[in-house]
Amino acid sequence: MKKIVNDPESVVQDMLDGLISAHPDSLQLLPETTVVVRKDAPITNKVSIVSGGGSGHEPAHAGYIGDGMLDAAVCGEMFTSPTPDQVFESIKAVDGGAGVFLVIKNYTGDVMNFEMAAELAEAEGIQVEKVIVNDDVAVEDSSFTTGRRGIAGTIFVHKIAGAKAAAGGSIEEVKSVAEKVVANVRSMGMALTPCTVPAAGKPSFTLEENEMEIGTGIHGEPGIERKPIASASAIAEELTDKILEDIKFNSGDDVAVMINGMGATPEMELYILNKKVNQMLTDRGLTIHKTFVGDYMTSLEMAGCSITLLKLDDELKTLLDAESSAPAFRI
Amino acid sequence: MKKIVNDPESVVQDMLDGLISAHPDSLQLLPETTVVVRKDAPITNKVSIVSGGGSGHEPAHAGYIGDGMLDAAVCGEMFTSPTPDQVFESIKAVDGGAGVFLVIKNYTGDVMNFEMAAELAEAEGIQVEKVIVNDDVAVEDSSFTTGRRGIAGTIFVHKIAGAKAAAGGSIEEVKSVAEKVVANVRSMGMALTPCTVPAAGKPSFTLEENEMEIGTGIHGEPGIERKPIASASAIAEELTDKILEDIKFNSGDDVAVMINGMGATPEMELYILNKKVNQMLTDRGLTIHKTFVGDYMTSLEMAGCSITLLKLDDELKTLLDAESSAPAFRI
Amino acid sequence: MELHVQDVITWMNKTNERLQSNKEYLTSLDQAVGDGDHGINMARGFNEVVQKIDGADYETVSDALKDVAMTLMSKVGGAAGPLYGTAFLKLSTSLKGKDSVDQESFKSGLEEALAGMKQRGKSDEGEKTLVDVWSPVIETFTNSFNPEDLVQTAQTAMEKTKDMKATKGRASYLGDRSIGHLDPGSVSSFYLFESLAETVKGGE
Amino acid sequence: MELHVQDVITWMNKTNERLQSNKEYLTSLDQAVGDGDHGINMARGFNEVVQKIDGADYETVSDALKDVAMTLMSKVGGAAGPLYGTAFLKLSTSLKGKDSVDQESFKSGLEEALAGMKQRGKSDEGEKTLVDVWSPVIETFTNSFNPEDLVQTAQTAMEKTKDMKATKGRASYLGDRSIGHLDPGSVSSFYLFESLAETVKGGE
Ligand SMILES: Nc1ncnc2c1ncn2[C@@H]1O[C@H](COP(=O)(O)OP(=O)(O)O)[C@@H](O)[C@H]1O
Ligand SMILES: Nc1ncnc2c1ncn2[C@@H]1O[C@H](COP(=O)(O)OP(=O)(O)O)[C@@H](O)[C@H]1O
Ligand SMILES: [Mg+2]
Ligand SMILES: [Mg+2]
Ligand SMILES: [Mg+2]
Ligand SMILES: [Mg+2]
Repeated sequence: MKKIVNDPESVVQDMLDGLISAHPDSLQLLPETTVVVRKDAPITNKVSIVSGGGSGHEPAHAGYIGDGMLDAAVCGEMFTSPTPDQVFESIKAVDGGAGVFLVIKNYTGDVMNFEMAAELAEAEGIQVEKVIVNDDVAVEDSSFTTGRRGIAGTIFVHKIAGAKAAAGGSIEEVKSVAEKVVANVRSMGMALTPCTVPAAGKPSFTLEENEMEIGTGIHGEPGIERKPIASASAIAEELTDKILEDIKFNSGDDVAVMINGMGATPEMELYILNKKVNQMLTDRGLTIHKTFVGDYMTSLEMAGCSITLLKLDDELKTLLDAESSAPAFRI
Repeated sequence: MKKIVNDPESVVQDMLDGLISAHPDSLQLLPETTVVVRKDAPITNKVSIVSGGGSGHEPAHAGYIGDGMLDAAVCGEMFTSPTPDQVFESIKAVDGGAGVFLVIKNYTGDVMNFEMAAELAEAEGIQVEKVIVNDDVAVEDSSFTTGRRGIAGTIFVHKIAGAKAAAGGSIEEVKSVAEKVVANVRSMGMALTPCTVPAAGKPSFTLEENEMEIGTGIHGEPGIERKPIASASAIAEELTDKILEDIKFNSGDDVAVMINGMGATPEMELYILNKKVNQMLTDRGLTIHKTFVGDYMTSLEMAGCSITLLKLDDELKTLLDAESSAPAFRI
Repeated sequence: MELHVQDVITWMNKTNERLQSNKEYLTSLDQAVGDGDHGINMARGFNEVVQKIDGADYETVSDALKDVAMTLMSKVGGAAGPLYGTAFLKLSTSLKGKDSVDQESFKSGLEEALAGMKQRGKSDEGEKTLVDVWSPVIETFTNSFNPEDLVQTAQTAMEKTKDMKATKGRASYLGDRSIGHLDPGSVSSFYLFESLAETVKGGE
Repeated sequence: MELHVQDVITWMNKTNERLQSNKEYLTSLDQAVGDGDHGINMARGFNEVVQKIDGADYETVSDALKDVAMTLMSKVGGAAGPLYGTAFLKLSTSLKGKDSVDQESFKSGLEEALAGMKQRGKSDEGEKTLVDVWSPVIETFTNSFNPEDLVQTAQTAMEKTKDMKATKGRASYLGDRSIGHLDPGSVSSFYLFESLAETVKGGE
């Protein structure tokens, strides 16, 4: 394990201390928690947006705190959903009277912990609504399973729900536009190498020197297929095709694209992927409204990528383009 | 070699195509070159800022093109300084009549190629000035050597020279403030793993599983010492101390900090480093004006980091804080 | 069988010991079908439980179990945290007011715990989760209760999860490929019941 | 010795062949003391040179060498590009107008080439660069010139760089640790002169 850490048991706390000291004017850590909250919270009469999950996906989620995006990020232990009391603290800290909206990635632990926190908050008279993001088409979506996972598409939910709230939207309006994003966003990822949780000390899986895995989750959950490393174009094609099988795009549709790095993939490779994705979408007659290339939802030092497509209507376009001061998603 | 590429020989061209298709409204590629230029160039009567160097350091340098920062980035082959004709093309494309300012990192190849381009431009009557960035304290600075290398501190030169030019500064004023940055900026890096140039197919060096190297360059140039991996705090201390030996800070001085990832280092580790750096500087009575944590000057998929400190006066503070629309350095 | 406050403390201590020494084993089970944190999370949580209740003064078994519940809820996280937290909270509520606990009241407490977990996890028997250990284990708390039976039942149930296909939790992403792996949560639940059996036996 | 346009083309072809087959070797030399691109850059550059001049029609040796210079300048990059580019440009300028070239005029051309490289690289003999090959090689172009001498001198000079300490170029960052490694640029220069010797020999 080659890592720049101190005590593997305290990586989350150390990271958060370093984060706050890098952004002392905009971020604060709630005392005795791992909850990062915008410094000027609560904002009276604005719906507040809270997200979070296990740590190890940086800049998700604390990097998305800012005007027009999140009000708080609840940071769990490494790859471990945060506990209800922490989520509850975040809700109390950001509630400005207009209610708190939770963006939850579809993992059993996240859903349970956030729901328990919502129950605690409602018991104290705070209005809470939520959306569950499930954009990962690598996983089958059926009523007999836990359904698709939430991965990089979550960033678009943060952005658009955040913009709606910043524009004065009610909690119902925020919920409704967030659900629209979830209905229209799909992602799929792949890995070239695994990653190592510091306290575990060894990689979550192994891949041969010439192997890649298609469909790997952002916590190193096994994917759907292992095979020899293909070219960037073939990878772009496989991931994009799988997304396009799942959600119908028509010629003329507007789309936002995210080419996300899993942590150790050079930006160069992400742009090489984007070349192909861009060609594929353009060939289908789609209008690419905006493209985001970078590390948005990572898996520690995993090498690999995910591709996300979001189908846009006029409302989503306006909200996606709205200003955001979040360090990891400045618009 | 685990990489998401097509033909290893065409990675730079493929990357640039993907970059332009991600930023079609703000960037353009000069025909038949690897020169990226802002779409609205040339800007009449503004001094234009050009930087560049070998590829493999993304987001350097094309990610720093934008209002208030660079006008063009000349992208060489992998880790290979671009040729004079390419630099010359960039100069011609951005010159708006107020002259062109070149930001050159101190490598023999970069200096020679950019100087030859400057000669070509001057022969055509374009006013060209330059600064040579040499912030890397891992290398001895003496008149018998090629001197210190230019690494992540270069981004501060881009930012501040770019802000001066955007504010209407003359080419002499831009040069003078750029020289002030160079005089006040110092960096030092380290590596946990090497990186592999796609066309070379094998890593530039090897490190044992428990080894790190202090002082490694951004092209995998050997550093000054190999030893067992130390804690994040010890690494932060070693790099920061080396910088502080080289440039004198007094209690009360203002400083900008950059904790730069080499490509494969999770943001989590960079923030853990920042915690310690922040403590050290605060303990010395320094005022941390701004902290930048992220991948700014990378070395493909190398794992490791560099730390940069820039001593600020009022002029530098104002220029550092000025707006920038560059995707990799939005302010 | 009769359970007193001190037994709860012993039970938790024994569970914690098993979790600490099997932390890496649980983590590697979770690496195979999940995200590799189950050992780390359970070890952290039960370490906190022991810190909290060992040496503390409780009036009733229910009070002690409530602290166990709240600690697990706030220190484990992931899927296991709310599930174990809910289980102990329901168990505590069900035993409220009782100074000591016999197998009958313990059994109905476990039934409420199981119902709570199922509701929280939207899960049922046969989905390759800790439910598949809790459910048969409860049936051993009859008048003829004996600790060996409890261990045997828990162990068999835990081992049976190996051949199941996961339809809940992170392992469900694997579909058929989850078959052949033990469910990490069932293994940690086995440690819990094995420790309970040992506690009860020692106390007899 | 007499050099015609066709000899220049043959020379470049032979150099290119050596560079292509030693691309990985040069790269590994540069990985040891630099950034590992010298083989890749030289192979790319001379491949372009051959594309450009092979089969082309030139009036004079100088014209052919000018195209070599411009191609190297715009296709090699790094430190080697401007250095080799400058060398061939100076050589071309010095031989301007001559239909064929004897050892005397070639020698003064090489002297100007070397001076140009030294000026461009702010470097001198003894700094562990290609200058350390060019400088002694030039001395072999006397009236008693013979190709074996040229190869021998170039090879010895190239091998001598191994024991030198680099004070210019990327290898200088290594200081004393540069000792014990061949200078990549000197090895590529050796290939260049070895190819020239072969060309001249074949043409005699
Ligand atoms: N929906 C569910 N119902 C019941 N038990 C579940 C459910 N989901 C997961 N589990 C149990 O939780 C265990 C995983 O716990 P843990 O690794 O701590 O959580 P996570 O999957 O969030 O990392 C599984 O082995 C399984 O026994
Ligand atoms: N200042 C200099 N003067 C003369 N030759 C130099 C100088 N700097 C470097 N060289 C030569 O260039 C070679 C390296 O070329 P190359 O690897 O292509 O460039 P880079 O170092 O930019 O990657 C060295 O081996 C050396 O022979
Ligand atoms: Mg987990
Ligand atoms: Mg180079
Ligand atoms: Mg787990
Ligand atoms: Mg080189």
